[in-house]
Amino acid sequence: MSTLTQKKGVGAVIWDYLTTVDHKKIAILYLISGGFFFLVGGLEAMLIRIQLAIPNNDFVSAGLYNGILTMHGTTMIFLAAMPLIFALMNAVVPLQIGARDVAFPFLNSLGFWLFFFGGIFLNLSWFLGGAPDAGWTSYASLALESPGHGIDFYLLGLQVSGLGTLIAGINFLVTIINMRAPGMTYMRMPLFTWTTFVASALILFAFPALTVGLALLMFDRLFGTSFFDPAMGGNTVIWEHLFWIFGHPEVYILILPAFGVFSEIIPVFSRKRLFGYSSMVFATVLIGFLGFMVWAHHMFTTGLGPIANAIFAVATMAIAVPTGIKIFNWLFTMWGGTIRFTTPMIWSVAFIPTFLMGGVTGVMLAAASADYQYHDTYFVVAHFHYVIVGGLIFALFAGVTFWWPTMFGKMLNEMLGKITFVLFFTGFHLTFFIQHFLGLMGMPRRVFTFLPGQGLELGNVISTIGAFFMAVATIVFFYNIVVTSVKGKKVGMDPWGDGRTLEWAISSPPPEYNFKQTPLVRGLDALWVEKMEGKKEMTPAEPIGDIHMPNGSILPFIISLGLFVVSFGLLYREDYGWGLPAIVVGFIITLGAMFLRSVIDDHGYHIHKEDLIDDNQKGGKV
Amino acid sequence: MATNQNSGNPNVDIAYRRKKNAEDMKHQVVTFALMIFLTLIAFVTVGYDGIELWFKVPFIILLAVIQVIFQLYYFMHMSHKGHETPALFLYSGLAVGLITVLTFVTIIWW
Amino acid sequence: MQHAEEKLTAEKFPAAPEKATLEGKNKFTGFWLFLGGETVLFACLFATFLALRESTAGGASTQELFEPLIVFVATMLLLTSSLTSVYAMYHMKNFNFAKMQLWLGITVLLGAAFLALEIYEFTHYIHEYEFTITSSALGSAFYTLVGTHGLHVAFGLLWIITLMVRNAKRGLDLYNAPKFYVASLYWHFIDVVWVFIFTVVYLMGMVG
Amino acid sequence: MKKWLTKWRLFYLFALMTLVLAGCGEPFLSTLRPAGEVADMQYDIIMLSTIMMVVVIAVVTVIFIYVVVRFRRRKNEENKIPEQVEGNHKLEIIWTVIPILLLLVLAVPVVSSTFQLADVDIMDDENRKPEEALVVNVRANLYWWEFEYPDHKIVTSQDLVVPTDEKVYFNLISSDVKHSFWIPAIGGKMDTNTDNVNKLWLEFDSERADDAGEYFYGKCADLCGPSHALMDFKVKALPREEFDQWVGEMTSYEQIAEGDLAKQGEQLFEEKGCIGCHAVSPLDERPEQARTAPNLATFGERSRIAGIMPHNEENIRAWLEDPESYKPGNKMTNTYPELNDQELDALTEYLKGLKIED
Ligand code: HEA
Ligand code: HEA
Ligand code: HEC
Ligand code: CUA
Ligand SMILES: [Cu+2]
Repeated sequence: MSTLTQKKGVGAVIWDYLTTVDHKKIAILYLISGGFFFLVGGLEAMLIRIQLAIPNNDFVSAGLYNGILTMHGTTMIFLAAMPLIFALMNAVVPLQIGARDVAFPFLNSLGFWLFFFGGIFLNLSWFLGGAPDAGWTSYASLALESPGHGIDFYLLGLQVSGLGTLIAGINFLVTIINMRAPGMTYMRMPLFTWTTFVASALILFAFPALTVGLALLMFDRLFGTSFFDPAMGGNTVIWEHLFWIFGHPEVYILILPAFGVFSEIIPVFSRKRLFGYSSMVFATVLIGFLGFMVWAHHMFTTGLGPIANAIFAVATMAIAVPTGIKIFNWLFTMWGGTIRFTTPMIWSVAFIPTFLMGGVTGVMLAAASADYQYHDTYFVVAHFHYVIVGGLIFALFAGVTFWWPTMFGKMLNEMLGKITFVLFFTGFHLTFFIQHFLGLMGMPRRVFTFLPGQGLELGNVISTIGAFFMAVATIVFFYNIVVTSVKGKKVGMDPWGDGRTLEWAISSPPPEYNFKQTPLVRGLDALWVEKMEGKKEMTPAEPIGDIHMPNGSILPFIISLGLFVVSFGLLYREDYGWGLPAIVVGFIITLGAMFLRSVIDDHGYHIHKEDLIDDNQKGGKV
Repeated sequence: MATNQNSGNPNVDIAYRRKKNAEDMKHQVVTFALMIFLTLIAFVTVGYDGIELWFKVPFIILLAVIQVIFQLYYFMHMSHKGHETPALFLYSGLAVGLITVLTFVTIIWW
Repeated sequence: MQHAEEKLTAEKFPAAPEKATLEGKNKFTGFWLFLGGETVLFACLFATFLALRESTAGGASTQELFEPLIVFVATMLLLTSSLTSVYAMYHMKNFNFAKMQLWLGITVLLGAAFLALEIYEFTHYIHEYEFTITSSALGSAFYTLVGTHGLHVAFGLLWIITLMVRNAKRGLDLYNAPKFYVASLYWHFIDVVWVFIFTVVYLMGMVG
Repeated sequence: MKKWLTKWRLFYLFALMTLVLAGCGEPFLSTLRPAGEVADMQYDIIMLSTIMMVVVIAVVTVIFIYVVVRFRRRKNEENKIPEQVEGNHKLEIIWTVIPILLLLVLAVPVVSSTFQLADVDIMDDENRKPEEALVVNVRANLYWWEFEYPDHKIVTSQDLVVPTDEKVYFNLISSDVKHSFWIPAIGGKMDTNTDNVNKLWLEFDSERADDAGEYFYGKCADLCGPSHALMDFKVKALPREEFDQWVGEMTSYEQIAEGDLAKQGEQLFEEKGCIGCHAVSPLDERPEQARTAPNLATFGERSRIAGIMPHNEENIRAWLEDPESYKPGNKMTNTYPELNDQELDALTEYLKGLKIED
């Protein structure tokens, strides 16, 4: 096996990706599917904005609107944002810690396929009788009332993909705990690795709550239990708690890696080490920790009582402090630096004021008594798009551009990148700034239309215009990808010139074993340390030797496929005769594949020393 | 690696380790006896009418907590070296779990 | 780090076989983290049960249902199985494969007995009290919590049996030692959960 | 680089201008035009926090602009390696402590108002006098609102009538799925749960009620199904005497259909089964579960039909003919036999006449 990609047939390439356990290829899989779902979610957003452009519009019907709105939120959060984050994590984290691989390559692949099948299952609802329509929060009373199978698609799809997410989280945690290169202490880890670590820990503790919530609601809908049926003693507030115990940490799962991305990009293009590294780490951990204490701020109007509301309000406000620390640290990283405005850097710079605005409206929302006014209005919609789009989506644009060479060995076009930025940034503020006022002026969220004469016309049409800018920007971005793939020039090691961390110490893209010799880390920003001593490369920590590699496997795909089949069976159990057999068959497929996995020994294979040296001469390293 | 406790002389090592393992095992049997004992107390507490309710519930929960600590530290070897990370994550999980339980018994009252 | 496939002798067998290879170490760490997640999962189920424990919807209440004897026997079975699996690990550390298999076998038997008892218990409630998963919110919460635990037991049994059968001929090495170790961790965790189930669900349910 | 900065500033200018153009929203709907004690309290916190946030944004923006302009890489700096600063404890302490202080300033009024807004003890007081503390039971239904005045044993729907300049107390519950009760100009919302009764108080200011026009707009603020967007209600805030008068008229309500057409409509109302769901008297004594449709006793004087359609003959007919096309998913569609033109006329005529005053 050589690292140089030989020309292969399409079938062979597909098979390669179906069976791959290489974190770099899995990153690409995540990127492609996440990117696809981003387009789908974006398309849904456009439909939302078109429908709301003018009062009393009948572009889409009321029921359909609720489906679009639900799928927009669900798709964006679970199927676009998280996988895109995972794409970056997979592509970068093992490299940043100087590892040859992740801890569980097999599980890594399993995590991806579970997410993938879950996402496909969820989206099939569009073609099989209607999408879920109770909002991405799927509050229990409405979800139980909702006819058809939409909600069941939501429940089963998220259950399957959530399992994948959990597995991915554990995998990153163990990778970071056990696989760091010699010298890479915790306090020398790059910030993106740190935020991956904390975000993965949040996944580990938050997703089980979602799992339980989804399971209970599924039992209620499909098997007649009564967790959420007040007539039988059930209680819908249980769902609200379970959902938000998951849901609030979830938003930090989204934003922390984004913080990590910016913490990588800003130092590189300021040519300065991250200001206040240890306080950044501390703030990250603290945000993660506080993230579990504040979920009830989504339930201020549920009627939990003033004591609970006051406690959760104050706890929520506390998160402003560590986040503020981060903001100032970024600013002071640039202070005294020499800033080069490449596309990733422009996104990062623009992120600071944008996210700040979203963050401070978060603190306003945390003021419980005032939240009675904001809650479930467009003010909230404005808040979370400012933090999610202005934080995470900016980070994804920045990170994908920044690490494109790491993933594909080419650079995206800078000019097109800047055009994307200007359009998106303009459109973004146009769309969402005005929504703060729409909310305050009395516009509830999740409305499929609004009536004329309530002073809401102007704001909505402005908002819609802005969305079109974002759509054009997105199209330019994808055009950029196509152009780059076709025409882009191959680049070598450290294409941005000022790389500081280990992913820039190897060729772009790296060979399949990443590091021929595990590097010796001698400080924070390991590559920078070497560069400052006039070296071009890392000092190796070991002599060249055989490299152990895991075998590819189709089993993750099959395990996930089995659960996909089970989901259909559960969904149609009462409608069709094949429902029950499908459940059984699906489980047999899944358990059978798991059984095979556990009885067939898999010791992997070795790449021999000689082949490595060979690679070197062929130019595997630049 | 901290996990490798071999001294280099296999025969010394094995004798030493056997002894140590046997000692561990002895602890574990004692632990087990204590756990059975605690369980018995818990059942008796509940069955015995002379004890006030306000006392029973916290008391049996306390017994359960002690038992679980035994399980974790002896049966699952959390007392051994190299369990810092497992302990950290287990306790974090427990903390999240406890907050959850706490809210569910306080602010869902209707 | 040692090679996983290597044939070993008692002398060469390391002190902590579960962590002697990188794969083993990863399994070990990963599994503990997984247990951290499982803790939250069960905590959520416990919390739900606690919130709904009096929601009988006119049906049977916990006081009427629970019988101390069944719970007591079940508890003893599971606690003992925890000890036997410790014995198995003891023998694993001493590189005594046959004894390890023996104790694992006993663990499996005890676990199976527990499971059988639980199934009996459930059918008993269903037939005697018409207390089912759909009969009230309490029923839903009870069967979901205890049933999830039961599923864990069942899965644990399958897992241990698979390991025993698969490795029967091969004996111990550093490839399968972590697997055995992790399976026994899982088994203990099931026991930990049960300690809370018998306390919070059954005992507290009996006192009301 | 500079270009986008100016662009960025332009935005805010633009956004601010649109804001001024739009004012702060309509006085009958906007939280920025508060018209009662609760809304005032919340408005104050909104303003306090907004000012605070604007200050935070301003400070950060100043630093931001300085940094980005001052430290951009210039032509001759291609090889410049800046000093690698590790951090600065003094600075770090400053930007930890100042936010904490700011948040404390915000937290105090928030906590105190949260408790104030939750003070509904009087509702459970045995000696509560309805003249001093009116209680209204609000029941939210897919997609309509019912308002019951337990002290006066009267029920009305869609239009909430309340006295001004005093605290009014609300019991909130839902009969199907979760909704949320919100009168933006009067005060923040509270969910109507399916499991329990939530309690809330509001106060309606007489002067500002006059400015706002006849009605305040109320909204359902929790996704509840296809017609969630259309689950509006109206609030009429009357001076106490007028309110008492209204109550008097409601309690002595008696409706006689006038004219042949209306009489025929009244008959149809029974024959077609409308009466099975809709009461036409405010003194509806049926239990909640039986009250599956809006009480129509005062239908003739409502401002809207079904909460949304302008109240005129044409629209009444249209609603009766095909409610589904106006409120998708509503619970009236297909529950009664089809009506011909003549029947529609009769029913419309009858419904128009349902009023408390002539
Ligand atoms: C990436 C996602 C993300 C992030 C990072 C945040 C960050 C925050 N969010 Fe947000 N939030 C969401 C995503 C996110 N949120 C979503 C999706 C919803 C809606 C869900 C739904 O209902 O569908 C929501 C809803 C939501 C609500 C509920 C509103 C309601 O429904 O009524 C609240 C209430 O407290 C809240 C608060 C906060 C706070 C305090 C922060 C803080 O973390 C922000 C901290 C940052 C700063 C404050 C800026 C930097 C700080 C300084 C420069 C220091 C100085 C500042 C001060 C002293 C103020 N959010
Ligand atoms: C990661 C999260 C994320 C992201 C990125 C976005 C991005 C966007 N969101 Fe969304 N949004 C949510 C998460 C997100 N949103 C959530 C959680 C909700 C709440 C749901 C609920 O209430 O349950 C919500 C709700 C929500 C609403 C409120 C709906 C309502 O309450 O009724 C609105 C309205 O304006 C909106 C708009 C937008 C817009 C214009 C974008 C834009 O930024 C999108 C930009 C992208 C594009 C424009 C892509 C365009 C692509 C193409 C044009 C190509 C398409 C072609 C093919 C597919 C072939 N979103
Ligand atoms: C199943 C019970 C049901 C029956 C039968 C029924 N309705 Fe309705 N009606 C409703 C409901 C529910 C609404 C509220 C719809 C909404 O706003 O979502 C309503 C609304 C109305 C309204 C508007 C009420 C308002 O306050 O603005 C009128 C008028 C009306 N119905 C008239 C009639 C007439 C006339 C008939 C008989 C021909 C009839 N209804 C039969 C359930 C019913
Ligand atoms: Cu009722 Cu929305
Ligand atoms: Cu939150």
